Amino acid sequence: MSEIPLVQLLTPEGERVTHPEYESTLGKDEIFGMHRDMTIIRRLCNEATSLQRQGQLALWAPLQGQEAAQIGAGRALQPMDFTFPSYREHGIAWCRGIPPEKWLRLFRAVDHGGWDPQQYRHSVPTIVIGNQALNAVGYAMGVQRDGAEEATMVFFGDGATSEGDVNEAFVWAGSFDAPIVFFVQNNQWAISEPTVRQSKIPLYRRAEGFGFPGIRVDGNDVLAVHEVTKRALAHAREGGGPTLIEAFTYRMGAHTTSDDPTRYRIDADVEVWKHRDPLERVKAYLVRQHQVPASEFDATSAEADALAAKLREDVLAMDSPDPLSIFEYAYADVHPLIEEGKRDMIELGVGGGAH
Amino acid sequence: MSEIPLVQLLTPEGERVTHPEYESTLGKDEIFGMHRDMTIIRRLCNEATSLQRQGQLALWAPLQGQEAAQIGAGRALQPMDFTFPSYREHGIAWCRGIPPEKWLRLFRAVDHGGWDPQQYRHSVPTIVIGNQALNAVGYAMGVQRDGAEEATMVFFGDGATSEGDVNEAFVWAGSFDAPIVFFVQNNQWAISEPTVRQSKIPLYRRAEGFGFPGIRVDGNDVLAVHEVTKRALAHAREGGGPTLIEAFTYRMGAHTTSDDPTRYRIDADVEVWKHRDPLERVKAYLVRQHQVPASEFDATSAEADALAAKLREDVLAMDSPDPLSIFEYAYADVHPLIEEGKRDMIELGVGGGAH
Amino acid sequence: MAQMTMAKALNEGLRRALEDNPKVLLMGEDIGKLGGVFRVTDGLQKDFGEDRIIDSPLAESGIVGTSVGLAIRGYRPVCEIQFDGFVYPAFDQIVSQVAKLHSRSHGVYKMALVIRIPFGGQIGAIEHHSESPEGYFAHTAGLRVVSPTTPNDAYWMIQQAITHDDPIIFCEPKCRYWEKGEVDLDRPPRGLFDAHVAREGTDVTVIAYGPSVRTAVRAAEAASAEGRSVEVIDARSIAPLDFPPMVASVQKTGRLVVVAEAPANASVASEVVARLTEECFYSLRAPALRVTGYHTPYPPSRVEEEYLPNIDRILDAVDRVMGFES
Amino acid sequence: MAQMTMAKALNEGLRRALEDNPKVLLMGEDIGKLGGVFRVTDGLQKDFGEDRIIDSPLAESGIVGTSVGLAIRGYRPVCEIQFDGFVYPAFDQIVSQVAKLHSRSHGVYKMALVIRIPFGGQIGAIEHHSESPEGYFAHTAGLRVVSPTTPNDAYWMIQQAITHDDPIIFCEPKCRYWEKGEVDLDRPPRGLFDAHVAREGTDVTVIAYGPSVRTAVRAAEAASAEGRSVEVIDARSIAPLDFPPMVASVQKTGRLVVVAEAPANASVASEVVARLTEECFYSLRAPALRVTGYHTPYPPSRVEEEYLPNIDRILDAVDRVMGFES
Ligand SMILES: Cc1ncc(C[n+]2csc(CCOP(=O)(O)OP(=O)(O)O)c2C)c(N)n1
Ligand SMILES: Cc1ncc(C[n+]2csc(CCOP(=O)(O)OP(=O)(O)O)c2C)c(N)n1
Ligand SMILES: [Mg+2]
Ligand SMILES: [Mg+2]
Repeated sequence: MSEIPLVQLLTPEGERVTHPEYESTLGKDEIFGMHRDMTIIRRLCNEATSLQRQGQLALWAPLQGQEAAQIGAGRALQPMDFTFPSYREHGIAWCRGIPPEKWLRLFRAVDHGGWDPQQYRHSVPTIVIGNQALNAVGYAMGVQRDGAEEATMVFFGDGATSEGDVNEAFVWAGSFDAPIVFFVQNNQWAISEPTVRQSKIPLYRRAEGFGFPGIRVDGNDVLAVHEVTKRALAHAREGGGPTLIEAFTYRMGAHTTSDDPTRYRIDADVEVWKHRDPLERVKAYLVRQHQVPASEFDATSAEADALAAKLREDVLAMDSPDPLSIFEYAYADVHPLIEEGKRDMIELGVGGGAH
Repeated sequence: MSEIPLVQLLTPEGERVTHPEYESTLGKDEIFGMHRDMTIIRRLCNEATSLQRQGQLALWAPLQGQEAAQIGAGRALQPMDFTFPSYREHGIAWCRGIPPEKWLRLFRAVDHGGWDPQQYRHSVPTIVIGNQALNAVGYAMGVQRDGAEEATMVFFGDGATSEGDVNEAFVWAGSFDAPIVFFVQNNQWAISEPTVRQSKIPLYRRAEGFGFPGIRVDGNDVLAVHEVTKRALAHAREGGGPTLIEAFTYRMGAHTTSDDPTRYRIDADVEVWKHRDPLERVKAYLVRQHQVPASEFDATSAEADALAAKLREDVLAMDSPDPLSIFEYAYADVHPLIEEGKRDMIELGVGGGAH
Repeated sequence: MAQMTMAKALNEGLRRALEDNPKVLLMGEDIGKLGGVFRVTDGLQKDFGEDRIIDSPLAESGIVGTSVGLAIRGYRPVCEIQFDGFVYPAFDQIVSQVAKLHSRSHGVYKMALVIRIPFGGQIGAIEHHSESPEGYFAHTAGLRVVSPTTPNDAYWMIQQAITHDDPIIFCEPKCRYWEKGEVDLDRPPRGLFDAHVAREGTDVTVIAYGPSVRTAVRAAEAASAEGRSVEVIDARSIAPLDFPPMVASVQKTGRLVVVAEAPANASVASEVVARLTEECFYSLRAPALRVTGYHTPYPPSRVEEEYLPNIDRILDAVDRVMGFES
Repeated sequence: MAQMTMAKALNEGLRRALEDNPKVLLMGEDIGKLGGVFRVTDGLQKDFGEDRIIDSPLAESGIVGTSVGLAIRGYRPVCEIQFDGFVYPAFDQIVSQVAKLHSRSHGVYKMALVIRIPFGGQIGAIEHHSESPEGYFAHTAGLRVVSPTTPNDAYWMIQQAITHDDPIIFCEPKCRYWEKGEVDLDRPPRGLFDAHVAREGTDVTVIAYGPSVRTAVRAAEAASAEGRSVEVIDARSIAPLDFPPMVASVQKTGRLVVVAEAPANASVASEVVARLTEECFYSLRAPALRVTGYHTPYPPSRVEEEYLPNIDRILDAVDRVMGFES
């Protein structure tokens, strides 16, 4: 990590450092707000993990360790921007204003999406690794054709950089100067595989070969992520073309609740990264630099707990869909096989009410 | 072309120039031999074009302009190396010792392949752009596992660099240090699309982002192509990993005999490249530097003419396959639908003899 | 009324769609200055500009994948895949995104995109230029698949497909691109998903689509010389299939032959047989037969005539279903 | 004889194949230290090394595409696709190279590779983890498709597939990975491409494969309580289908129901119906029916039970074919 250039504005110890090209533009309140965001999404994520353990979710993909990457990026977005997530971007969903229980609909297996992507300007999650990258570039090409000053941002992991689709997205973005920001959270792992299996050189350098800039940022430093993302988004909106941001971070937990990381990584590594916790460093900074009192952090925790309790309640109240609903959006227009399926199901006495 | 670093040892005027890293290792006879190769493949290519015009071939993909790229590379191969072509690598096929009439079987639509790929250590042609790149990397991984000192070389065009498969091949090659040379003939066009549609920056730079070296060579300079390829192949054989070579050249003719280049490019551009003809410069060099007499060039031309006449004869004698042959290699083992198909065809009175 | 080739009819249909709706755009390889390798988009870039007629990088997943994004943004992209054999790199985008995003987004996203694919054989091409991939798409819930077989159908169906809100795989029988026919510029002949009786008959029903319709009609003509009255139905819509007119025909003739270039196994032809034997169980007087490409990779085109359902093979099947009870 | 789960049986079968032939190697995502997300390759990397149990970059076209090259070099790669819904990025390599290279090279290249795909539903998963892609491969000439449904079959079929010289899509019904059964470590029960009567009966023939076999057998048990004797055939080989025992069964029962999780349209189920109605034209006493997933994208798994062919739906179809003539 040391020899490779990386934008950092806040050390793991919470000290503000300078960078020749990036300066933090944030005041105390905004930074406190980001700490609050991070606290809340971590708390909600933990709640989701325990809901899964209790059999209330089919699966959960925890974001622990990646809070700074997501909040730093998410808070750099402007309302008109449009975002394309994969399945782990709960922090982005939070920043886009999507109610937490909606993030969990997918994981409760009652929904493939969970929210109205146009309302929140945040696309439905993509599970097939890399697919959303090309979709996002296409969206950005639409923005370009509309002459709109909007940026598109797409999120994926280090593993995704190996997929043909992601590389084609780079080709397209470069060729058409699409107003897009590729945001790769290099959390060091694609399930059990370390990033080096995907690339022996840092991922941000992939962009060079496609003709647009790539930059690595300390993904556990919310200030740095924020500045780097803000600039890349502005660059896109102003017609400057694409940027690849590599947020260098770490997946502290399991890949998903189905995963067993003890099979492929050692505790010592995880320990190293605990010292780089994205929340601790902002907190230390806020305490030391801005004298934020403990009571304010306590208030945040309480707020997070309340949201978690609400989330639990909402999830427990979440019904399975009506079986007949599967026919609803398969097609936009009438389709004989859909009509037939509906008839069959109704004849079998299935559906028609909540289950 | 001027600001971008490019290895050149022979100017368009046929003057030997030096390069800080590459020196020609070839003596007069070898250079003359390459001129002979280039003369022959150009002549054979023209014969194929006229055969197509006369309705004897379904299609032809001319290589005119790319002779130096192919002969320079092809003559750098050693017998144990294995090569994966696309559809335009007639010059490589020539270097691998494949009889010319076999190259044309595909284009006469009597065959999808045309030669025994193991015998000639040259794979069957690949038409789906980019597919062979991954196959080649896999082959190279096999070489690696065998502990063999062999290089694998794969050929594709500038257009192919946009395909997901080619980029995944770069990922794999980088990740496994595969003993492979990617040889891209940037002939400036993918049918009607100029290279800039695929990439705004030179293609050789694509390799950087995947963690292995890329180099651009003057693809119309047979000496330079030869040296660059020789070194990359040796590098691969010695376990040094992959290299991407971009041979910067020009497709002088149509994409294929079905194409109409006047729709998308202007004569003036073609004229510029005529002055960079890959054959003329070697000839000028051989005459000036090595005092090769006109009679020797005449002998080459006569040889090429004779080979062309033989090719024509062979093509005209080429029968359509027996319809029953379609069942022969669909599967390696017996398959009921193949047996059934054969029975049906025989009952219909089709096949069983040459047509 | 105008006389034109199918390629020209498609060109005119696209032109009209581009004029009618500024959100329509075309994306594909070589569709700009070159006008596509079949000239179907000839002249469109000149008239509608490079932002609407987009020469794409050489990558099919990219063509479809970015079109999905454009559709999300409210555009109505028409993708051109240069040849049938080159659609497979886009398969994941088609199956996982195009076919599913409308449903995944609860109807918020309209996947109003058309994927044009020149398909099928009979043009003496080299490998990968004569494939019949329609079965893969017909099997995929969320997609629709159609195929015009006349210039008039081509002119109208491409426009109907572009205005339709579901994703449509638009399979163009390339062997018929250069054939001329009447085009009615004022009124579409029928709905996009309607089958059509291409030739009336009473003894046997032959159902075909795309490039096989012409062969089926020719076989019917040959059969009539032998005193057999063959009804040919052009399915037009490959998915969903328009069964009612097919059922009516089989109920009338009692005999069914299905013709398609794609290998029969687990195919559209299988579907036609499976469904019609179910719906016409008491009407069928002989087992339904399929005449299709054999179960091998598409062969070198010098033998495609023997590989494909040709007139002889169709007549043989007609003979067999006619002779079954005798 | 040993008692083990299907996942373990596959693991043991792979181990034996790796021991038997040094050219066998495994390639896939997370198959090394993790042992695959289903632990099917558990412990193999430790014993056979990283050169033979290859943790691949995250790209399915890469997994299959490089395996093709390894096969050309004389290796016998076994690819693991992590879940059914992730095979589509490899579709082009499978259809254009894996299926065709043997033929394109006139038999010089052996495409002796196996592509393992955990497939089907019934595990309460999220999207893309319950797909049934077998129909796409069954339709593709040049490929074979098989699916074991018991630990014993799994143990033997994976070995038979690896020693076979054709490319084989090996579909593993993931809902049965954890079910235990007897494995005979000495002798394979039958050939790789042989169908098997999973339960004998006389009134109706139910043909199923993969994850649907268990459901079909349970339905047969339920039917027997109602006095109906249902014969269940486990197709085992999805392509080619082993028709002779199916024909024999339908000739005996006169009634046919085909069960599969994949949507019916242009599917393997269509093929079974099309072929058997042709071959058993005079024996069939009722139209053959298909019970399959509905023609929609695979739904959220909270409703998969209702989406899939469940016991009720199969019984309903059995009732219908039984009641047809009454
Ligand atoms: C095309 C595809 N292949 C495989 C998978 C299975 N899978 C789900 S997540 C994952 C690892 C992804 O790693 P990365 O891109 O680094 O993202 P992260 O999970 O670390 O956020 C894999 C292999 C998938 N979802 N899609
Ligand atoms: C996957 C795929 N898409 C499209 C085509 C049609 N096609 C054949 S050649 C070609 C252009 C290739 O350009 P390039 O890679 O530069 O090679 P060149 O022909 O210039 O040698 C195209 C688009 C194809 N063969 N395969
Ligand atoms: Mg990761
Ligand atoms: Mg080119």
